[in-house]
Amino acid sequence: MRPTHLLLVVAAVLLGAAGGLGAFTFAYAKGGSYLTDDPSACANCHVMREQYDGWVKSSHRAVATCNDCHTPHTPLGKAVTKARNGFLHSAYFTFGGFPVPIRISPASRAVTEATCRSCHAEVVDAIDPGGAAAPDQDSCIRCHASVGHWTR
Amino acid sequence: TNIFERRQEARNPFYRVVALADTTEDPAVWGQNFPHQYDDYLKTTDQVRTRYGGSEGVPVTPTAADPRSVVAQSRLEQDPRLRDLWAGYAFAADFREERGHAYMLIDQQLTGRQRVARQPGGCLNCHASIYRPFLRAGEGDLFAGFERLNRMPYDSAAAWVSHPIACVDCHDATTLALRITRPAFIEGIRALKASQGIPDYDVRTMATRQEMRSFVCGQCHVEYYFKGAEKRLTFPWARGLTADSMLAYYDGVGHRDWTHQRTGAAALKVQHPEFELWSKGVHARSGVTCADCHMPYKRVGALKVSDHHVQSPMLNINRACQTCHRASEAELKARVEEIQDRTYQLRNVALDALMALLADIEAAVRTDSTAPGVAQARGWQRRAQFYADFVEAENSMGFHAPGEAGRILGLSIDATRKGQVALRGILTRPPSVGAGPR
Amino acid sequence: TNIFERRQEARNPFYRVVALADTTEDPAVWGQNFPHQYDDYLKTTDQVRTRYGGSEGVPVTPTAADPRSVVAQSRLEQDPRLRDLWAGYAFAADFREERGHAYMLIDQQLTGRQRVARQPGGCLNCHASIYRPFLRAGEGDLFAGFERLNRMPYDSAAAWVSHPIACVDCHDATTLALRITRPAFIEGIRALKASQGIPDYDVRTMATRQEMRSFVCGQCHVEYYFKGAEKRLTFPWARGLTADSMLAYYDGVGHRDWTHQRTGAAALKVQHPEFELWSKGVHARSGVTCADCHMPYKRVGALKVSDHHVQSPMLNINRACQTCHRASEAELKARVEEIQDRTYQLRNVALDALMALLADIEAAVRTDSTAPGVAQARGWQRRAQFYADFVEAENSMGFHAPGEAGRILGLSIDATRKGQVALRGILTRPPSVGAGPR
Ligand code: HEC
Ligand code: HEC
Ligand code: HEC
Ligand code: HEC
Ligand code: HEC
Ligand code: HEC
Ligand code: HEC
Ligand code: HEC
Ligand code: HEC
Ligand code: HEC
Ligand code: HEC
Ligand code: HEC
Ligand code: HEC
Ligand code: HEC
Ligand SMILES: [Ca+2]
Ligand SMILES: [Ca+2]
Repeated sequence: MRPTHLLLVVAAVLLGAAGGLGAFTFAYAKGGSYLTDDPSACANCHVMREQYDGWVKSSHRAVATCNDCHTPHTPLGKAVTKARNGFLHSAYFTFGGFPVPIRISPASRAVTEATCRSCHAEVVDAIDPGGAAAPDQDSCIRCHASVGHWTR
Repeated sequence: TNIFERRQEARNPFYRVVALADTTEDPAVWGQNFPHQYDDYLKTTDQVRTRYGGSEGVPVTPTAADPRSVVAQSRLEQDPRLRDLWAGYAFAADFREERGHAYMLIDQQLTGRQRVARQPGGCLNCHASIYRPFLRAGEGDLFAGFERLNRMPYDSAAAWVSHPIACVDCHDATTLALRITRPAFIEGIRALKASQGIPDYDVRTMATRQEMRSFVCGQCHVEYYFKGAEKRLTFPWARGLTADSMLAYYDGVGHRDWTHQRTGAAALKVQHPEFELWSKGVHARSGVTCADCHMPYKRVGALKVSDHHVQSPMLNINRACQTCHRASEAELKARVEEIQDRTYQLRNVALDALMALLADIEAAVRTDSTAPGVAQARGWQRRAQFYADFVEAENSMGFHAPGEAGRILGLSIDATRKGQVALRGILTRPPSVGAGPR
Repeated sequence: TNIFERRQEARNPFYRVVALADTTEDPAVWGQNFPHQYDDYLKTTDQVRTRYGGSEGVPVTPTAADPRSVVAQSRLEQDPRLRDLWAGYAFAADFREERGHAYMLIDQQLTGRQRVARQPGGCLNCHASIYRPFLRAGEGDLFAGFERLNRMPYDSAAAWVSHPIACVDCHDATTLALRITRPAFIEGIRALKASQGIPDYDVRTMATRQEMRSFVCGQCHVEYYFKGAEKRLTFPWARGLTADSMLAYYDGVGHRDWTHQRTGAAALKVQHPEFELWSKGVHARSGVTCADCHMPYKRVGALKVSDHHVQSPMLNINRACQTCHRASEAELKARVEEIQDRTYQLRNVALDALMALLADIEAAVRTDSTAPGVAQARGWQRRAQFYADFVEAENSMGFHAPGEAGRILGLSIDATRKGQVALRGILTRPPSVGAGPR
C-alpha cells in the first residue's frame, strides 16, 4: 500500500470519527488493518470472524483476498472505500449497536459486484451482449451466492 | 461507476459476421454471429424422458395425413381417466406429452384435435415465429396483425407462418436484449398489474432484466382462452394469477370451454399454467427465473453463454441447480421426485374422486335432469375439474410451487365432495357462474 | 459493550465456578458455570403471540383448584369445531395453545383434562425433569424407573418430580454433550430404524452430533400413546414416520384412543407430531435441525452460544433464519405466513368437511346403526380425523413441511368424502382395523 493512500485513509478516519475516540479506537482495534490486504487482518475483529471462516471455506480463498472483492479496482475508489469502511467500522465497533448477523450495505454490494465483473470480464462479457447499453445487469451472487463466503 | 468504465473498453466476445436487423427471421443467419446459442437451439429436437417430464420419442408410420415418423407419448393412453374428464372436448381425441421447441409448429398442425374441431388462428401465437407475420398482417402494426390473425380460421392463419419460435421472437436484433413480442401477454400482464393497483403497466418499458428472464416464457406457458366473436387470445389474469382468481374470472365472464358430454356441466379446460404456478412458489419469491433453470449458463471455452437447449432441468441438474444448491445431483433429483410423487398421488386421488362424481351426476341426470341437486353438482364439477386440471395441465408435476399445488388439489377434492353431497339433496350452492355468453 | 470487554471475553469463554455431576439437578447450579444459557433458559416464561404460534398470556383469577394467574389462550374457544371433533374425549374439556418450557409441569398438572379423566404417570415423561427420578425409581436402572412410573396413576408419579425440563435432561454434566434420557425415544427410534433395515440401533451411541440437535427435541415433540395394561409410553413409528404409516400402525395393533361420542367411531387423537412432520420437509433433508431455528447461535461478546430461550423463530427471525437465508426479515416472515395461511385454509376446509360427516353419521346411526354404510363411514371418519388432526395438532401450521401438510389434508378431505358416500350405500371399504384390544 503506497503512503499517499495511507495518509488519505488516516485523514478521513480522523476527520469522520468522533474526535479522539475515533483515533483511539482505530489504533487500539487494529483499524489499521484496513491498510493491509491481509485477510487475517480483517479477522482481527471477532465480528469479522464469520466472514473470514466463510472465506476460508470458499472457492476464492486461493484467488482473492477481502480487499480484492471489497474495495474497487481503481486506486482512488480503493482509498475512499477503505476510509469509509474504516470510519464506519470504528464507529460501529466502539458504540456497538450494529445489526447481527452483519449484512452488507448497498454501497459495499455495488463494490463487490463490480470487482466480480472486473476479474471475470472475459467469462461474463458474453452474457451482457448489449455491453454498456444493456439495461440493468443481473447480480452475480444471485447464483454464485457462496463464492466469497460459504453460506450454509 | 466503474462497471461503466470497464464496459466501455470491453471487447465484445462475438464476431459480428453478419449485420442483424429486426427483419432477420432466419435463426441460421443469427447463428453466424452467435454459433453457441444457435447450436444449442437446434438441440431442442432431442427427446429424453424423465420420471414426469422430458418426452418419449414414439416411432409411428408416417401417413399422408400425418407425415411425422416420431411423436411424443399419448397422455390419454397413459391415463384413460383423462378421456372421461374431457368427454365431448377435442382434448379427449388427442393429448400428448409436450416436447422440445423445434416441434411446436408441426405438433400443433398435426394434432388429432385439429381433425375433430375447427381451431382458430390464435393458436399460432404460441406455436410459431409470429412476430414478423403479425407486423406483416398488420402492415407494421403488431396489434392489428394480432387481431387479424386471431379472426382467421387456423389454416388461413397458418399460411402466414413458416417456422417454430426463432431468435427474433425473444431478442432485439441489435442489442440482443430480451423483448416481449406477444400482444396477449402485454394485455394480460397489464390487467394483472392493474388488479394489484399498478395502472398503465407497459411490460415493454417497465420490466427489469431479471423479470424478462421469466416474462419471455410467460408469453406462452400460461392458461388462455379465445374471447368473444373476434376470438381474441386472452389470459384470464384480471383478478390475479392463482387458480382461484382465474376461476373467479371465468365465472365472472360466464365462460365455458365446452359442455361436458356425460354430465352437461359448463366445463373448463386448463392449459399449461407454468408461469402462474411458478409465480406462487418460493423460487419466484426469491427471484429465480425460468431461464435460470431451463436455460442455465454453460461454459464454452473462456465464455459462458445461456444454454439455448431449453429442456427439463432434470437432464442438466449440475448447471440448472447446483450453482445455487450445494446438494449432490442425486439428492437434488430425489428432492424433485419426492415433491412430484407427492403431487402425483394427490392428483390421482382427485381424478378418482372426479370419476365418481361424473358417474353420480350421469345417473342423476338420467333419473331427473331438472332436480336442483343436479344443477349444483354440475357447478361443483366445473370447479373440481378446473382445480384438478390446473395441476394436471401444469407441466412440473407440482415442482414449481409444491405447497400451492397441494392446496389446489385439496380444493378440488372438496368441491367433488360437495358435488356428491348435493346429489343427496343436501344443497350447498357453488359460487354462481355469471350470466355471460354461453 | 465496549472494546475492552470484547477483548476480555475473547480470552475466557466461561468460568467453571462449581463442579457439575450427573446428580446435579438444579439448573441454578449449572447456571453458575453457564450464566448465558441459564439466563436465556429462564426466559421461556415469556409469552408473545405470533400469527399462528407463540402464546397469548390470558389473565385468570387464581382459585384453590388452579393457582395460575396467567394461562395460554383456549384453542377450543378459538375454534369450537374442535369440541365436536373430540366429542367424548378429555381434549374436548380443555385444550390450550402451548407456551414456554417453564410452564410444562404446572400446565400439565392443572389442565382441565385432569379433572375429566384419570391420567397415567407416563404423562410426566415430557413435562418434567424426570431423568433423575427415573433413576431413583429404578434404583439406578433408567428403564426400570420408566416402567415403574408408567404404571402409576398421575398423582403418585407426580410426587417423584419437582421441576420442568432442566439442563440434566439434555446434557451430560461433565462434557455438556447432548444426550438422550427418555426410554420411549430410545425404543421408538430403534423400531423406526429397524423398519428401514437398520437392526439394533442405539441412539445413545450411534447418533451424530447434528442428529442430536433434533433428537433431544424428538423425545417429546412427537405423537404417542400408552400401550397395554402397563401403560408403556410408546411412539407409533414401527412402520415409518409419515401420517400414513402411523395410522397403519394403529390400525395394525387395533388401537383407538376413544369411541367418538356422537358417531361411535374408533377415534384417534394426534398430538404434536413436530418431529415427524419436520422429518418430511426439505429442511430436514438439508440437515437443518430443531436447534438451528429454535435455539440459534447468538453472539455474547466474543462467545457464540445457543439461545436457550427456546421459542418461536418468528420472534427471532434474524438469528433463526438469516444465517442461512439472505432475504430480509419482512420477506422471511411473509414466506412463513404464506405457507401457514395456505395450510390454515386447507385445515379449515378439512374440518368443515368433517363436521358434515359427523352430522351425517349421527343421523344415520339414529335411523339404523347396523346399516353396513355406518360401519364403513365410521372407518372413514377415523382416517379423515387422524389426517386432519395430524396437521391441526402439529404446531408449525404446516411450515415444517408445507408440501407434506397439504398432502395429508388432501387425504383427509378424500376420506371424509368416501365416508359421506358410504352412507348412500355406495360401499368403498376403508382399510380394516386389526382385531387388537379394544
Ligand atoms: C475494527 C474491527 C474490524 C476490522 C479490522 C474489520 N471489520 Fe468489517 N466490520 C466490523 C464491524 C463492527 C462491522 C459491523 C458494522 C457495519 O455493518 O458496518 C463490520 C462490517 C463489515 C462489512 C458489512 C458492512 C458494510 O459496510 O457493507 C463489510 C463488507 C466488512 N466489514 C468488511 C471488512 C473487510 C474487508 C475488512 C478488512 C479489510 C474488515 N471488515 C475489517 C469490524 C471490523
Ligand atoms: C470473492 C469475493 C469476496 C471475498 C474474497 C470476500 N468477500 Fe466478503 N462478501 C462478498 C460478497 C459478494 C458479499 C455479499 C454477500 C451477500 O450479499 O450475499 C460479502 C459480504 C461480506 C460481509 C457482510 C456480511 C454479509 O453476509 O452481508 C462481510 C463482513 C465481509 N464480506 C467480509 C469479508 C472478509 C473479512 C473477507 C476476507 C476474509 C471477505 N469478505 C472476502 C465477496 C467477497
Ligand atoms: C481478484 C480477482 C477476483 C475477484 C474479485 C473475483 N473472482 Fe471469481 N475467480 C477468480 C479466479 C482467479 C478464479 C479461479 C479461476 C477461474 O475459474 O476463473 C475464480 C473463480 C470463480 C468461479 C468458479 C469457481 C466457483 O466458485 O464456482 C466463480 C463462479 C466466480 N469466480 C465468481 C465470482 C463472483 C460472483 C465474484 C464476486 C462476488 C468473484 N468471482 C470475484 C478471481 C476473482
Ligand atoms: C442466472 C444464474 C447466474 C448468474 C446471474 C451468473 N452466473 Fe456465473 N455461472 C452460472 C452457472 C450455472 C455457471 C456454470 C456454467 C458451467 O458449469 O458450465 C456459471 C459459471 C461461472 C463462471 C465459471 C465457473 C467455472 O467453473 O469456471 C464464472 C467465473 C462466473 N460464472 C462468474 C459470474 C459473474 C462474475 C457473474 C456476474 C456478472 C455471474 N457469473 C452471473 C450462473 C450464473
Ligand atoms: C427452480 C427451478 C425452476 C424454475 C425457476 C422453473 N422451472 Fe420449470 N421445471 C423445473 C423442474 C425441476 C421441472 C420438472 C422437470 C421434469 O419433471 O423432468 C420443470 C418442468 C417444466 C416444464 C415441463 C418440462 C418437461 O420436460 O416436460 C415446463 C414446460 C416448464 N418447467 C416451464 C417453466 C417456465 C415457463 C418457468 C417460468 C415461468 C419455469 N419452468 C420455472 C424447474 C424450474
Ligand atoms: C412462442 C411460444 C413459446 C415461448 C415463448 C416459450 N415456449 Fe416453451 N414451449 C412452447 C411449446 C408450444 C412447447 C411444446 C412443443 C411441442 O410439444 O411440440 C414448449 C415446450 C417447452 C418445454 C418442454 C420441453 C420438453 O422436453 O418437454 C420446456 C421446458 C419449455 N418449453 C420451456 C420454456 C422456457 C424456459 C421458455 C422461455 C425461456 C419458453 N419455453 C418459451 C411454446 C413456447
Ligand atoms: C398461450 C399459448 C398457447 C396457445 C394460444 C396455444 N398453445 Fe398449444 N401449447 C402451448 C404450450 C406452452 C405447450 C407446451 C406445454 C403443454 O403441452 O402443456 C403447448 C402444447 C401443444 C401441443 C402438444 C401437446 C399436446 O397437447 O398434445 C399441441 C398439439 C398444441 N399445443 C396445440 C394447440 C392448439 C390446437 C391450439 C389452439 C386451440 C394451441 N395449441 C394454442 C402454448 C399455447
Ligand atoms: C425462448 C426464448 C429465446 C429464444 C427463442 C432465443 N433466446 Fe437467446 N436468450 C434467451 C434468454 C432468456 C437469454 C438470457 C438473457 C438475459 O439474461 O438477459 C438469452 C440470451 C442470449 C444471448 C446473450 C448471451 C447468452 O447466451 O446469455 C445471445 C447472444 C442469444 N440469446 C442469442 C440467441 C440466438 C442466436 C437465438 C436463435 C438461434 C436465440 N437467442 C433464441 C431466450 C431466447
Ligand atoms: C438462482 C438460484 C436457484 C436456482 C438456479 C435453483 N434454486 Fe432451488 N431454491 C433457491 C432459493 C433461493 C430457494 C428458497 C429457499 C432458500 O432461500 O434457500 C430454493 C428452494 C428450493 C427447494 C425447496 C423449496 C421447495 O419448493 O420445496 C427445492 C426443493 C429446490 N430449491 C430445488 C431446486 C432444483 C431441483 C433446482 C434446479 C432444477 C433449483 N432448485 C434451482 C434458489 C435456486
Ligand atoms: C427451518 C426452521 C425450523 C426447523 C428446522 C424447525 N422448526 Fe419448529 N418452527 C419453525 C417455524 C417458522 C415455526 C412457526 C412459528 C410460529 O408460527 O410462530 C415453528 C413452530 C414450532 C413449534 C410451535 C412454536 C410456537 O411458537 O407455538 C414447535 C413446538 C416447534 N416448531 C418445534 C420444532 C421441533 C421439535 C423441531 C425439530 C424436530 C422443529 N421445530 C424444527 C421453524 C423451524
Ligand atoms: C421433556 C419434554 C420436552 C423436550 C425434551 C422439549 N420440549 Fe419443547 N415443549 C415441551 C412441552 C411440554 C411444551 C409445552 C409447555 C406448555 O405449554 O406448558 C413445549 C413447548 C415448546 C415450544 C413452544 C413455545 C411457545 O411459545 O409456544 C417450542 C418452540 C419448543 N417446545 C421447542 C423445543 C425444542 C426446539 C426442543 C429441543 C431443543 C424441545 N422443545 C425439547 C416439552 C419438551
Ligand atoms: C411424548 C411427550 C408427551 C407426553 C407423553 C405428554 N405430553 Fe403433554 N405436551 C407435550 C408437548 C411437546 C407439548 C407442547 C406442544 C403442544 O401442546 O401441542 C405438550 C403440551 C401439553 C399441554 C399444554 C397444551 C394443551 O394441550 O392444553 C398440556 C395441558 C399437556 N401437554 C398435558 C399432558 C397430559 C395430561 C399428558 C398425559 C395424558 C401429556 N401431556 C403427555 C408432550 C407430551
Ligand atoms: C431442551 C434441551 C436443552 C435444555 C433443557 C438445555 N440445553 Fe443446553 N443445549 C441444547 C442444545 C440443542 C445445544 C446445542 C448443542 C450442540 O450444538 O451440540 C445446547 C448447548 C449448550 C451448551 C454449549 C454452548 C452453547 O451454548 O452452544 C451449554 C454450555 C449448555 N447448553 C448449557 C445448558 C444449561 C446450563 C442448561 C440449563 C440451564 C441447558 N443447557 C439446558 C439443549 C438444551
Ligand atoms: C441451517 C440452515 C437453515 C436455517 C437456519 C433455515 N433454513 Fe430455510 N432452508 C434451508 C435450506 C438448505 C433449504 C432448502 C432449499 C435450499 O437448498 O436452499 C431451505 C428452504 C427454505 C424454504 C423453502 C422450502 C419450504 O419449505 O417452503 C423456506 C420458506 C425457508 N427455508 C424459510 C426459513 C425460515 C423462515 C427459517 C427460520 C425460521 C429458516 N428457513 C431457517 C436452510 C436453512
Ligand atoms: Ca415434456
Ligand atoms: Ca405456542
